[in-house]
Amino acid sequence: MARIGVFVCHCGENISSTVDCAKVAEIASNYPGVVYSIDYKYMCSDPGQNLIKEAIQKHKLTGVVVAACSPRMHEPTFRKATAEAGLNPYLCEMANLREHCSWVHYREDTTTEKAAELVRVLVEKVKHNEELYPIKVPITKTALVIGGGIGGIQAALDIANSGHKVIMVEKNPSIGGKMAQLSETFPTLDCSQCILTPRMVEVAQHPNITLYTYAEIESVDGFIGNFKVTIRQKAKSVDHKACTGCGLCIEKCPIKKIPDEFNAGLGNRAAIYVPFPQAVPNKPVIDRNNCTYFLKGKCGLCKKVCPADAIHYEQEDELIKVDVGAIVAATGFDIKHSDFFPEYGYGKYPDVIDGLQFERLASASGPTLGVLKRPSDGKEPESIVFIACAGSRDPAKGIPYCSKICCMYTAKHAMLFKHKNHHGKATVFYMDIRAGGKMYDEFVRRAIEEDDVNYIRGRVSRIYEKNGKLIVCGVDTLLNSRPVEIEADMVVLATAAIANSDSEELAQKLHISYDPYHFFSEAHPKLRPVETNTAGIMLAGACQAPKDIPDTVSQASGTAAKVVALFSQDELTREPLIAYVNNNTCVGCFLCQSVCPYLAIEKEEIRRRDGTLVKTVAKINPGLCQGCGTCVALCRSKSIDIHGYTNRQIYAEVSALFNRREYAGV
Amino acid sequence: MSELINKVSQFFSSGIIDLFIGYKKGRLGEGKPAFFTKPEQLNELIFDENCIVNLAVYLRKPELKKYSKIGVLANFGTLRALLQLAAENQIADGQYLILTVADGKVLEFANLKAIEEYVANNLPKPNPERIAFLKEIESKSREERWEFWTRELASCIRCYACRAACPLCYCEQCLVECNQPQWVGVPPTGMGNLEWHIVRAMHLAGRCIGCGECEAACPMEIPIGFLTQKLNMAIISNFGQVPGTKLEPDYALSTFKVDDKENFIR
Amino acid sequence: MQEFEPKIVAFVCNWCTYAGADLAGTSRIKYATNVRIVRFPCTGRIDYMLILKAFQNGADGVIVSGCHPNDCHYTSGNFHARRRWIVFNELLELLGFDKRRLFFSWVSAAEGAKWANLVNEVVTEVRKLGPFTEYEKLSKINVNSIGELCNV
Amino acid sequence: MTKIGYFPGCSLNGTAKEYDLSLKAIARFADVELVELNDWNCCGATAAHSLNSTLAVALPARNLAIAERMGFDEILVPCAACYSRLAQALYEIKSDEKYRTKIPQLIEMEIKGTANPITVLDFINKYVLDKIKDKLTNKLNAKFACYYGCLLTRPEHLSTIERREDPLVMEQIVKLAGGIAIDWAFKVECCGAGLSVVRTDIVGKLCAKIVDDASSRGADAIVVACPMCHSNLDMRRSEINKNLSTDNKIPAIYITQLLGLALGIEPNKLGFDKHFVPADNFIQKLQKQTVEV
Amino acid sequence: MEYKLIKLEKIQDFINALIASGKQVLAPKQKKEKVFFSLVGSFDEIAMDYIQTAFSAKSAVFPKCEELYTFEKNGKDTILHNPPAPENDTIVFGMRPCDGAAFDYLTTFFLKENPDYHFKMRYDKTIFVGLTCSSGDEFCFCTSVGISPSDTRGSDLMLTKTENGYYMEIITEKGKKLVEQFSNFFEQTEQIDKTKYTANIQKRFDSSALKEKISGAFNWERWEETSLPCFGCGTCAFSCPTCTCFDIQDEANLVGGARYRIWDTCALGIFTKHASGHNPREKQSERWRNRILHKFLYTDEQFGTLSCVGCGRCIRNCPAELSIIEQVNAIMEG
Repeated sequence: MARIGVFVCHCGENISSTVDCAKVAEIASNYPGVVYSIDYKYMCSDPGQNLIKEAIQKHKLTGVVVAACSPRMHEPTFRKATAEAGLNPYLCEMANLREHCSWVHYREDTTTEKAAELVRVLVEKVKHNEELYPIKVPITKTALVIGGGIGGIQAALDIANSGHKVIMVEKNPSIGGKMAQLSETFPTLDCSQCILTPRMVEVAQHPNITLYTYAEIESVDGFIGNFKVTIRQKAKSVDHKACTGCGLCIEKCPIKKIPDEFNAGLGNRAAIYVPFPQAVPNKPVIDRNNCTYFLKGKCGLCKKVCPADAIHYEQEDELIKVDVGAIVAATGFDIKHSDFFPEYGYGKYPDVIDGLQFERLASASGPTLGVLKRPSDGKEPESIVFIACAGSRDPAKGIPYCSKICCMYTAKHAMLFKHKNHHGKATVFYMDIRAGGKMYDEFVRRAIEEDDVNYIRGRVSRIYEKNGKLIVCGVDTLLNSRPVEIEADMVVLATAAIANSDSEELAQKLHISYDPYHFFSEAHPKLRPVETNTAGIMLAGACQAPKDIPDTVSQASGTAAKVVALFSQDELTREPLIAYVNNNTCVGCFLCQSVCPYLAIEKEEIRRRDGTLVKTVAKINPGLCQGCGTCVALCRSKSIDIHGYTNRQIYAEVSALFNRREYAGV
Repeated sequence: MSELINKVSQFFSSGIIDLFIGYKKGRLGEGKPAFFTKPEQLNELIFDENCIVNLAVYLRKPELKKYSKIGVLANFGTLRALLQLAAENQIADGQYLILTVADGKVLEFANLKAIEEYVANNLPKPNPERIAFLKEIESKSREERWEFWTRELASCIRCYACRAACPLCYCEQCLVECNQPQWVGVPPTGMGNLEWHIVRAMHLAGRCIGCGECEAACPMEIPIGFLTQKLNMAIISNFGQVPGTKLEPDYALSTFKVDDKENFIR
Repeated sequence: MQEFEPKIVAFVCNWCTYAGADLAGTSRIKYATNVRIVRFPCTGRIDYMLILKAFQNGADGVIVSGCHPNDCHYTSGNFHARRRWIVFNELLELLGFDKRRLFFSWVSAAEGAKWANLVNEVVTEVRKLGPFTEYEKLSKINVNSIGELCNV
Repeated sequence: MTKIGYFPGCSLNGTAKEYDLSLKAIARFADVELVELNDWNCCGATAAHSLNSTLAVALPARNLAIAERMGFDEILVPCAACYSRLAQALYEIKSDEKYRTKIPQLIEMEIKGTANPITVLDFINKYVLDKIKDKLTNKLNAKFACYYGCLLTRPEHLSTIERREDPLVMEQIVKLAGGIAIDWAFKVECCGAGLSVVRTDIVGKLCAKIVDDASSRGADAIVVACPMCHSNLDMRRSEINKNLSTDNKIPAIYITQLLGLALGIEPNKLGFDKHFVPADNFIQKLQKQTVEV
Repeated sequence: MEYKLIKLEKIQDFINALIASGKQVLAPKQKKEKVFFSLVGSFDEIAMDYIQTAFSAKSAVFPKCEELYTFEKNGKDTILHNPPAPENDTIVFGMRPCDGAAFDYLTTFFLKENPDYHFKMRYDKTIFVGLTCSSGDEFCFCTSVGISPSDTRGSDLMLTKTENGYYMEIITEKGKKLVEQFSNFFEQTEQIDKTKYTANIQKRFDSSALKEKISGAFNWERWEETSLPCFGCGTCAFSCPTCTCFDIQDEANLVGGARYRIWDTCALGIFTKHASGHNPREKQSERWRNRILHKFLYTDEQFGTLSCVGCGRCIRNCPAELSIIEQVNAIMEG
């Protein structure tokens, strides 16, 4: 038989000002199952909580109903007090007499009646409460970092330095990401290779970090603390253990004319190549789509010349299964390339290039060794026009957002051009300059005042070629919108920063959500920017939204802190208010599976001892289920229920309401 | 009919099947369900538009477990039921040998995919009298509709023939047999009957394939088929998901669109 | 005769409407006392049979409310609930159930005022409709009745 | 014989008669009958939409209503200005409740929005090209500068052309007719349009750039698909030449005339005699060249 | 045994008079293709030309949902209320002889050993006016179970339609009292040979030969095969005039409630399901066997009479069209 204690709080006089608490306690004492019912001025105070604890022990209570403020406020407090008295905390429920009753009604009998009825609802519910114990989920203290750009590197190093194992997976033959392709970085103009390469080497040599380059994520299963990840190590056709990195094979390779992705298509590379001199690992990879051995079965020169016999054509893709506790997505971003701007002649006129191509032209390790040369005729340009917001902030083109980094790198590009060609003519067409970072605006002012870059506020309507010159037609809105036509030798478009083309596919593998532009969605834009809605998967860098290097690094360290916090306990304890399945009545129709936003419903086979299959039923993964209950209301045979809000509890609550006398057929 | 009979007896003789579920002569010219285990019984096998009992309802019976391979003579309702059962993980591909007769020719379906295509391009128009009757009910005022349905449902005796005749009501323990909590009142009072028929309609919403067997089986001649038919017409027009036409689960109540239209939420 | 005081049950989701009601409390917005709130983790957890059970137990009006679309703490609970309500609404429409007594709404955690107005609106509308005898009468139909066809 | 609604608009019976002649000629080849909307009215053009927004919708809406009553679900509107007016009216009626109620009262006709205006380029691509593909016997290997002007490619929600900033629709048609479409910089630049009457000096300046760029890149003729563009480039040529050092003789011809020539129809049947800037040396060049091959 | 005659056109006034006198008349009423017993307000609601009603009139004495008593909470204690006894009589008009035999069985079942208070309360207030069968169909087999289309067992009055009126036999005291109350509708007549007006139903099987066969039928190996088409609903049991199984259910809330007796059937799985989940009659074939043996063996052993009256309703109403006749014949063949 239930032995329930009711504790009515005055909350100073927040409740007692409009509700007769003594009367409520007295009415409650007559409810069937209630053995102890009192009212007290401050239930949540220490003496108040002691009252509850003593009552539990003295009257051997099996259920506690505290009629006070909102459970969203003090449910944890009273549940902790109940636990300390030796009663399972989940046998304590709260009736909301303050926010839902005393504060919102006047002092009348109906208010006290309502309070009494709210208490009876919870008394009936508590009779069906079960003892629940927090769920313990083990954690594998290894982190997976997807993406080897500066974001991935920073996160990996922070986690590894805190003593945990890290597995880094990079799609390209070398880590370094977009930052490696930059010449110099704003606002300090220090060379990106110099500040990045040491970090890349640190990653390669760090004892806690296992690095897989030229590898992609094949599949991700499991849940927070227990992810099962399959990595596809694409065949490099080169045994990196044997290879010494001498580069003989690269020299001898007859195929020289493959447009080099690292140099954004401006330089060429061989079929067997190392992306850039400071690559980590600094060992070549064979591009099987362009190597004649793989296309026509002939050549094989690299194998002949290799002193370490490290070339193995028969190498196959390899699937590596790893167990990790947390996943950091740091897959970076891309910039818009396609003929997105027919009016600018991008893709039609070779001298109209994008920001990354300019970086390569300006970079010492670039195809022109740092000398700016026009891709069309190789001449050094005297006049360059830089166009900001080429694609960003343009709803008609489908990219309404601001890519955040172009104002700064456009100013940097103009500066680099002026440093390399003092009497060169640099013009920048802009809408608004967004230089909000530390020392950012000063950087742009320097470009304008010291390097006299001509900033014209207006958009370029079109570019056309006329006797070898590019005529840039724009407008200067600050000189009452006078049309402006500039003859330029080269035009650099600061095209929009967009998500990687395969980001949607990766998001689906990771079961994380992404926004309409395929950037990954954070859990909460302001309060949980580094986590996603899928527990255990975090974001770092531009894969979440366009971002410059300082923001990427600070976000990466934030993400690393979250991972280390997760790994600080051996087990993950979670509120036990999750769903559970009754195997007897579940008929395995699995219509519930697609309802669960957390993919927490799995298939479980029930077999007899001799192995014959009895039936397949639904199974709730305690790690993933967040307790929303949508599957519970959907299940036709009521085979799924949810602790804390079981069918019997809610049914009892609804049945305890009103109870018209005439219903009883009298 | 003879082409069907000797095709089935071939299956028997070559040991492909050891039980064939079909129809034989019943009362008033209707076909009634019949189970054939030996070729010589097959001369009673018939199949015409009066054979309306949905044979998919028998696939869940434990007595069928001892037969290794079962052949089923499927009318259009049975085909759609098989698709919906497959979508709900109840039957596997190739578990049964499925035949139908389309304009005189015997069709054997290699797999469920073949059934999916056959169903896709043979979807029948809803029968006009039922649509007219539904229109007539909907034209009544609210009070009249309430009075019509509470009177009709009150004569329900809770024999659960509608549940037993429906191939998609395969739960081992039906909700009405759950008494902790007692969701649906067991006594056939006006209230209990209404709750039972609301639950049955909601459980078939987005699943019912419209074979009409529940209404045919009801001994009290209550037009319960219209409850599920109305819901599924609404689901098809609102969400475009047609039950019993796809192998992949496409259940209206466990999927959603961000821009689902409604006009009653404040 | 003392005015009819309708009995209203409110099924609300814990993260939005329950918190909205809390906000109405903290902002001391007064509203009618007729409503009794039942807490659910999410609108997805609200079962249509509980709405029937509430009416059967004597409620004259039922409010079902939760997070606005896209606000759901569990990302899609309210979308599934909305779709269920659309189908359930169609069924009640066909049966001629008195849907004027069933109110669906979205109330976020910041809309304390909206919650108070909703409750007041519902109470006035249901007071006009009077007690819900039409539904409650059902539980006596067929009891001790002889003959198969319902003769009431 | 497919039938399609035809809205000539004021210019095709007047200043752009050659456009009407050549359009009907190629329509006959593709056995499409252009049924003129009976009792059609002026589309309102710039005058209406700069003065009164309701009038700007009511005038073209009446034409749409007539087309609906005649049972057409597509209306060929060769003039780009008329097309933009009719398309905008349809767009307003479909999206704005206010117009859906007010307009039927104004024009005293019921309008459901089922009749869709189509441009001449859509018409050629949809109804004509497949029929005449193998009849383009008369290869015109000359250089052409395809000029679209403004209203064919603007505004965004009405234009049916892809890559609106650098369109290639006419270029494909020219290629089919055996011509070479040059790449030039003034495809979608404005020719001054309505200013042709009140500010011919501006038209002169704008068109000068267009005409100069086309001829400097070696084009034999500028191809247009809008009577307004044609009248500015052709009729205002004396004004244009005031802004150029030398007199520019490059003719402006319609896409329909170009196709007519490729089909072997004699030039005067295509209205070439009506041009201000004579196109006969261009035509002789074509004929001489066809004789040789 | 007395005999009366009531003119064809007089029957209408007799029924209307009965109704006017406040008596509840339960008579066959047409709904779509079937005929059901239902309270009628006037004679013209009654369907006269039917072979058999879809459901028997057993609900007159054993309703599908009967209130045993109601209870009410008052503070700590509970008050019980007995249901009000029906004030006026119920006349079951147009009942076939096989139903009459069924009521005879019901009285033995409910009243023989320890009389059922509620059944008795209703039975004493009910007068059964039978109507002999002028025609039967392929599903009637009353003659095979020892009943005839003109059997008067279980009826208070028995009408037989003849060319000049309804020939009525007065069988019981209750019938006699009723006739005296409305004597002006009747005329004196003498006994006639009813068989001339009643149908002859050919025998489907020999019930005595069935007796020995059925006793060993429990382990008969063909139960599964013959019961395969049954998909387990309660239609046959609920429409059977002699099925008497019932379930007790409470409907209550914190204030009070009522205890109901409702129809139940062994055809449904939950009928024998144990709380542990075990079900002694797991398969539908076992439930079907139980129903057949109950009708032809168990009641015979317990009461000495078969509890099947051959009305054929279970065959007519069965959605899967199983036939109890075919089943019995199959058992006879072995």
